[in-house]
Amino acid sequence: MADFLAALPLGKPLPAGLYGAQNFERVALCRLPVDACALVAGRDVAAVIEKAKVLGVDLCDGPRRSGGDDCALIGTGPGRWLVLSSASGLAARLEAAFAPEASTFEQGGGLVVLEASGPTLPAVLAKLVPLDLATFADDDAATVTAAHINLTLWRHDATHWRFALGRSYFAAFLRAFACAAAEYGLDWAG
Amino acid sequence: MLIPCPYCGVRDAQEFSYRGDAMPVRPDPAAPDAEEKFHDYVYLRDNPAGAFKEIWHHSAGCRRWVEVERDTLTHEIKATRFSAEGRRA
Amino acid sequence: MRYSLFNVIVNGLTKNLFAERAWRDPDPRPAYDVLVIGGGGHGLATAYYLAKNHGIANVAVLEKGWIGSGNAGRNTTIFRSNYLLPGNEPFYEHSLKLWEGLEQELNYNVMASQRGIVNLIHSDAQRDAYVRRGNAMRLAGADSELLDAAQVRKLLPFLNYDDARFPIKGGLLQARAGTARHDAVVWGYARGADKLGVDILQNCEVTGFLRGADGAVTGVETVRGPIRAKKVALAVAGSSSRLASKLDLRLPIESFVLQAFVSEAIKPLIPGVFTFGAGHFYISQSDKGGLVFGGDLDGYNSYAQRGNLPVIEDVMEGGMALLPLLGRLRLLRQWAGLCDMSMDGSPIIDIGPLPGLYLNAGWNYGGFKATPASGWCFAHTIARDEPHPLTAAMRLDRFRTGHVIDEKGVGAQPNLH
Amino acid sequence: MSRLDKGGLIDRAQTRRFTFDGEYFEGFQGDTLASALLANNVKLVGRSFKYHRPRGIVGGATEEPNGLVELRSGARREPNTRMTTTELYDGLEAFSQNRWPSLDFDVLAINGLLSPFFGAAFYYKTFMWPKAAWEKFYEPAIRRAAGLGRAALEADPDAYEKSNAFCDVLVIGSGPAGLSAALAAGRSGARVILAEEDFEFGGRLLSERTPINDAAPTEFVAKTLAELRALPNVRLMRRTSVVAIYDDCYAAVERVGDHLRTPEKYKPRQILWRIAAKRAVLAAGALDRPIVFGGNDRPGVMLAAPVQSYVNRFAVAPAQRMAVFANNDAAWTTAFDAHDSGAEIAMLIDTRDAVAPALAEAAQKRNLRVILGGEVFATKGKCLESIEIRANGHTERLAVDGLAMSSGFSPNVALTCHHGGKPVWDESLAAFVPGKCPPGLHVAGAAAGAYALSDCLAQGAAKGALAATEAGFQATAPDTPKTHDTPRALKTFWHVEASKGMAFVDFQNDVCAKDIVLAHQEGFVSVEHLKRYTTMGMATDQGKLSNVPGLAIMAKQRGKTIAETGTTMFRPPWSPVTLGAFAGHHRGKDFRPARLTPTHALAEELGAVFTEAGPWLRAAYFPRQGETDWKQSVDREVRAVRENVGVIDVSTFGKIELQGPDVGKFLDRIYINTFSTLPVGKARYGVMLREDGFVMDDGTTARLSEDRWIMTTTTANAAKVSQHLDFCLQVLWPDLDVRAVSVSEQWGQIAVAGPRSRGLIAQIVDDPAAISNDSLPYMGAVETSVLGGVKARIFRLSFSGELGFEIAVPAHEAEQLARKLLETGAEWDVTFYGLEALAVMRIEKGHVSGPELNGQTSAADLGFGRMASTKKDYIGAVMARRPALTDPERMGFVGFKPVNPKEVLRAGAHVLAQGAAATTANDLGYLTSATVSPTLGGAIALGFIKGGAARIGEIVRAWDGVRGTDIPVEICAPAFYDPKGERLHG
Repeated sequence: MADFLAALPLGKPLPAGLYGAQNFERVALCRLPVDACALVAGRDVAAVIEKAKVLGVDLCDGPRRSGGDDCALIGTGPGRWLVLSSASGLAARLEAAFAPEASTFEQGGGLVVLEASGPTLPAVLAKLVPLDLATFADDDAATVTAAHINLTLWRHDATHWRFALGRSYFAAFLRAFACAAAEYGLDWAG
Repeated sequence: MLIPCPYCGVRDAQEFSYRGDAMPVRPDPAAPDAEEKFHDYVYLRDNPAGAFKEIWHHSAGCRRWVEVERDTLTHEIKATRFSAEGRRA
Repeated sequence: MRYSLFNVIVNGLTKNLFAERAWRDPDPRPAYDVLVIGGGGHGLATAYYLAKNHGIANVAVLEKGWIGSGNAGRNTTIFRSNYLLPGNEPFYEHSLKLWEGLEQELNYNVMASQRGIVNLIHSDAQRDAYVRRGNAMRLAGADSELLDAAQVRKLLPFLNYDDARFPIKGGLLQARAGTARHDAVVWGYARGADKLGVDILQNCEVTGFLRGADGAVTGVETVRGPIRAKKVALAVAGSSSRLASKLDLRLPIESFVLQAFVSEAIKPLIPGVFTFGAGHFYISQSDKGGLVFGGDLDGYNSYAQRGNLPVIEDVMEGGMALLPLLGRLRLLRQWAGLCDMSMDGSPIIDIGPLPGLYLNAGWNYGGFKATPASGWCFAHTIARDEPHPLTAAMRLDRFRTGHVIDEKGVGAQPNLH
Repeated sequence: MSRLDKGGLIDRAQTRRFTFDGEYFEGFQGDTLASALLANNVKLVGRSFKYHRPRGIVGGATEEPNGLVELRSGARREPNTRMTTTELYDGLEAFSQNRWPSLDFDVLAINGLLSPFFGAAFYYKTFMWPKAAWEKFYEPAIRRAAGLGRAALEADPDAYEKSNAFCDVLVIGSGPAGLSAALAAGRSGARVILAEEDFEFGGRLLSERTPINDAAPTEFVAKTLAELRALPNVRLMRRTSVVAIYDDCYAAVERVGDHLRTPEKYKPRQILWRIAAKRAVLAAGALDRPIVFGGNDRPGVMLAAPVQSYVNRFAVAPAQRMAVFANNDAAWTTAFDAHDSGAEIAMLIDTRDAVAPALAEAAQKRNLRVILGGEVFATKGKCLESIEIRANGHTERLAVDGLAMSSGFSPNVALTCHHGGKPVWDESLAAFVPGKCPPGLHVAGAAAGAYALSDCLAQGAAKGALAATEAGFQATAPDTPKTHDTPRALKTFWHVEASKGMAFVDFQNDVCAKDIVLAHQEGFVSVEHLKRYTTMGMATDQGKLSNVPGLAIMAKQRGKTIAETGTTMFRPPWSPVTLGAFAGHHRGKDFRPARLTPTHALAEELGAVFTEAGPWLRAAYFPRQGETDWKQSVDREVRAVRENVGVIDVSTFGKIELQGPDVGKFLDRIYINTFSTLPVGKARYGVMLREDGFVMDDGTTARLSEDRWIMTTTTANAAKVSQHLDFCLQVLWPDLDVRAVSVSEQWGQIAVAGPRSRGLIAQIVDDPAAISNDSLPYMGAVETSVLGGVKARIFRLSFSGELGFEIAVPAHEAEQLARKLLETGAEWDVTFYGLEALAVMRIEKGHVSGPELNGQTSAADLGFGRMASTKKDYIGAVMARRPALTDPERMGFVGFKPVNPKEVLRAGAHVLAQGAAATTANDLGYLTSATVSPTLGGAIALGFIKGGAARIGEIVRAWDGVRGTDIPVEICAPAFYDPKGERLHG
């Protein structure tokens, strides 16, 4: 079989380690421990944006990340955001801040958030994501299909990209990512 | 084929699911000729070779139903907007 | 000139036997008994059987371009009768029986070759569904056979058995299914119809219809002038809506593009036809050696007669998943046909919906295999003004009554059939 | 050796060893397999398709119809590989193909002698008698004789990748026009991709000698490339063929590892590039064409432009003594270059009566013998030994072993046709030039019919600047470098009509001039008919050489111009592409991503056997030691649930959470039954229809609080239902305030079922009172916590028919929950069970599932008729009232059991009346699901029968012709086990 992952079982995520070429310019990938919720506005999106100001967030109703690490709101659709937070109690905070204009849906148990970096990352992402990522500014986000897997990605900063995807696809995504990164090498922190 | 999604920007048509003709409007189920109207609504389609309004679901993106004005001969897309029946003229 | 080995040899020696045209190139007459619009396989077969079975030879076939330029020339040449529902299966089985004698019927070698088709099975539920189908086929007098994984492996040893995402657990075989030379089918019916007196009018695009006072269809306008007829029959699958719109009719049909592909010629590899049950891929090998394969529709309305990359990738991914030796073979050519996708995935053969009009449409992606029976039954419908028993379920009003023939059970969503 | 002593772009310091048909040869780095074989005096390289005529190399690139080999061996064998595009590498193995027993002596060459009988399409006229002989005899023989090379019989061991690229300007081809275009666009700052099919940039500049800025053209190439390489916005891609133009997408294939013996480790063999370019410039050049004359296919007869290329680029004289036969000036340049390189040019035959004086002088200066108004009408030799020339009424035989022919150039317009545009005939060029192009595509240089070098440079620069400007950049065309042009005059000439021997139009498919005449006589005069009838243009060279001469001969037959005769369409791909490239990594186990349930790792530990359920991998059953058959394990699991307690991961169900004030109203319109009246803390089973009145899906929906609901869907329909809800909310009823989100990934759901299930759950629930029969009755739903603070939703539901609970916890906690159940349950003898046991139990209970929800059944068919509300509108309500859907004779959902309890029923059997013949007319129904019930101790089945439940008690037959069984069965109610549902309420 052609792909070097073929020998690995489908049924578990890749263990941490180095994969592919042992290049200096390899890509690094790690998993971020964050809580997540979906926030969905009712019919009055403006009211939701207004309420976000109370949290100190200039909320954008578009495919962008608003806010910071303690509460990052990433637009996934009109009046819809994926909200990530490194602090606990996210759902309650959102509920308190946005109800009833927007509803909160817990997603922290079902999402995996990954962060990738490295000098060859653009070439690796080009194999996975059919978007012109060179035109992305910091915080620009997209919900898109990569290697038949649906995910939301955004440019965290000049060198880091993040992905949020469903848990059930985690192992499959790692395989696809490792394949794409193989020629440069992958340092997977687990 | 690229479809300019009003929310996500230009995306490959592959990310969308197709429904077809955008023009049929769900009839009043209480109308006396409801069955005939529903027959037309469910089964009859404009199927022009040329300018066409159709709806697509951006199922792998923002999950919005999008109305697309597209030419079925050239695949050229003239305009897109979020779909909603009530708004149609 | 009758075709035979003897005559081929005589021709080789004297070099002038086949100097005659395979079919005439007449000018249109002002009126015919029947006009068949569409010089594809269905239209030509209809004309042939009108003359042959019903003695109606005052017939013209009107073709916009060259005969066989539509889907008859853009398909993957498979014939089979492995359908599920009673509205379909007996019809396709009749078609298969006609294929079995077509060379002799037409005195034309259409290279119908009963190489068999295997629908691969990848799960227990799929096996149950295929057994239901196989039994439906047998009830209609067709042949079907359930293969277990070992039997499939023996028949198709080169498939991916060891590294498959969706393992092969068996297959449903129809041994009498096969492939034919699609262009030869068109030419064979054209030659046959022509010999019986049918006029084949190429480059004769229909631009409009002549209507009687009661709205009845009484003829057509063409680029070669008006032509009157007692009966006008539409057999233009792929363009049915376009033509119907000239009569202000809306049909339960949308037009989609279906792509197909052929590889460079290689020595014999694939014995028959087989289909992937866990992806969109089917394949056979032509007599010339090219692998002929295809997959899913391009999923949106189109008249462009060309496809796009996502479906190609999907087909090739399916191909490589199933047949990983394909990797080093090369795609030589791709093409795309326009499919009349109907709302239940099954065809329409009917009288009407206007007086004087007869409709043969909605063949989805399965029209080629239906060619002989479609002509047979449509000719019957036109000649006798009543549906043929085999197409009694294929009427236009079935959507109104709910008697849909929905093999896949996906409802009124044509691109999913 | 035919290698010239000096010159060429080969690296003579790097020898490359290779074999052809087992014989050992040497070439140099920079050679193609074709140039290396020619350098080694190998003339005979292949056999033709039909007549198995000996053939030699004709062309220089993708147009090559003869020089096809099986490259490499074993699993990497690549049939039909063009020698002319194969880079030489050390250890290359090539084998000639379509010959037996050897290339030199091929038995099927006898077909050539039979050619009078084997004319175009003879097979349509014969092989019809006896009827059975076609499949038994004729066709197998034809198939064995047909085909070219042999496919590898093992899985392709190399990897392929796909990648995306974005640019403002894509330039296709790197000859003079392409380089100029890339420079013009690149200097403007536009993102530029320059794609070159060859392994060297430069196009024809590598093969010609016309100076640019008074220096060798290769210097211009080097200088331009240096500048392009220095521009960060320009990406140079060699070995990259742009093969197709789709909507908004150029497809290109980069051959990353084909010039190596095997691809580098971790690198793919090839990459499919999807290039999104705002604008593109097609600068793909033009190809030389043959003249149709008797014996024009003998090894040694080549196209003139490739000969020039072999001489100049590869330093190879393709023959010891050559003649040139042409109708145009360009071929004279070939003769001059060959002569100047030291090859012997014996004669220059031009069909024209006069040529430009400068050309004649140049020939005279070189002392070349020139025949004007002449034609070659015959050739001799297995490999070319002599040609026969006719001029001014005289004939002459000339001993040569090489002949360069040319009837002029065909611009490479194929890509311009990929959106349906038809090329346009240009009589002055005797060629098709681009017609309507795909949007955003400009054509420059020889591909547009501008053959002169200065025109190519100028047009490339102009089109490159135009493309960049249109893409939003300020671009100006760079100054055109100084050059001068060789003459390009031409006088149309296609076919030496009074020829001796077969005159080939399509070399590979052996289509001769006489075949076109025959096609015309028989009425196959449309270009497409001609092509299909004779197979002209259908070979692996895709008609690059044959189409125009073939059309010209047909046009003459018809007494029409070529413009009136028309052209065939060029469909993708431009040149043949490996299938592997289109698949990339998505093959084998990675064909589609596998979805894993939250407890997958635990199930693996427990030794589960997994099965593919759509994209999911699910535990089918958990064999224990000593169990030899899957049914033993499944029966044990069923018994455990029925008698004790079992645990299964049901996370794959679709879960959609709905919030907002209008959810109840919304659900009333989605489901056939009413939901708005559902109290908080309760769940209800619902059935939803498609708008056409047939069942779409079923599942339970629970009301967690006043305006928060959770809907479950079947695993298979999760995405479909979610999309349906989006449609209803966004398109049909945007006035409803409902916020719906898929939470399928969020909630790991573990079902615990069996008489002792409550006792087990009580061990893990933080507040055991929450699950008492009072606080959580059947169809109750409660939000609580488990495992000491893990948020949980517990539903009192059961698919198995036993007392049962479904515990939903955040998916990342589900494994912990399952482990705790296993651990705590040890003393309860808890059993993990799989999909198979679940399926058995649902059949015992008569619950409908995938096989019954097959899209062909109505709610009434499934026994849900009375559930449907008549007081409200819902999706599908109106169409479900159609006559066919309310016909009492419709097939309805029932159970079946064999009259003889020892018989086994299988799904897929049809139902026939006793004594009825097995015909479609007698078909009464079919079995959808069947099992041997460990609980009931015999076979049971579910299915449909005409008339439905009214026939309960009747004896009919389960007829399974496919499996060869015919079993009397009794029609019964579908609920075989605990029909009153008493166990649920325990």
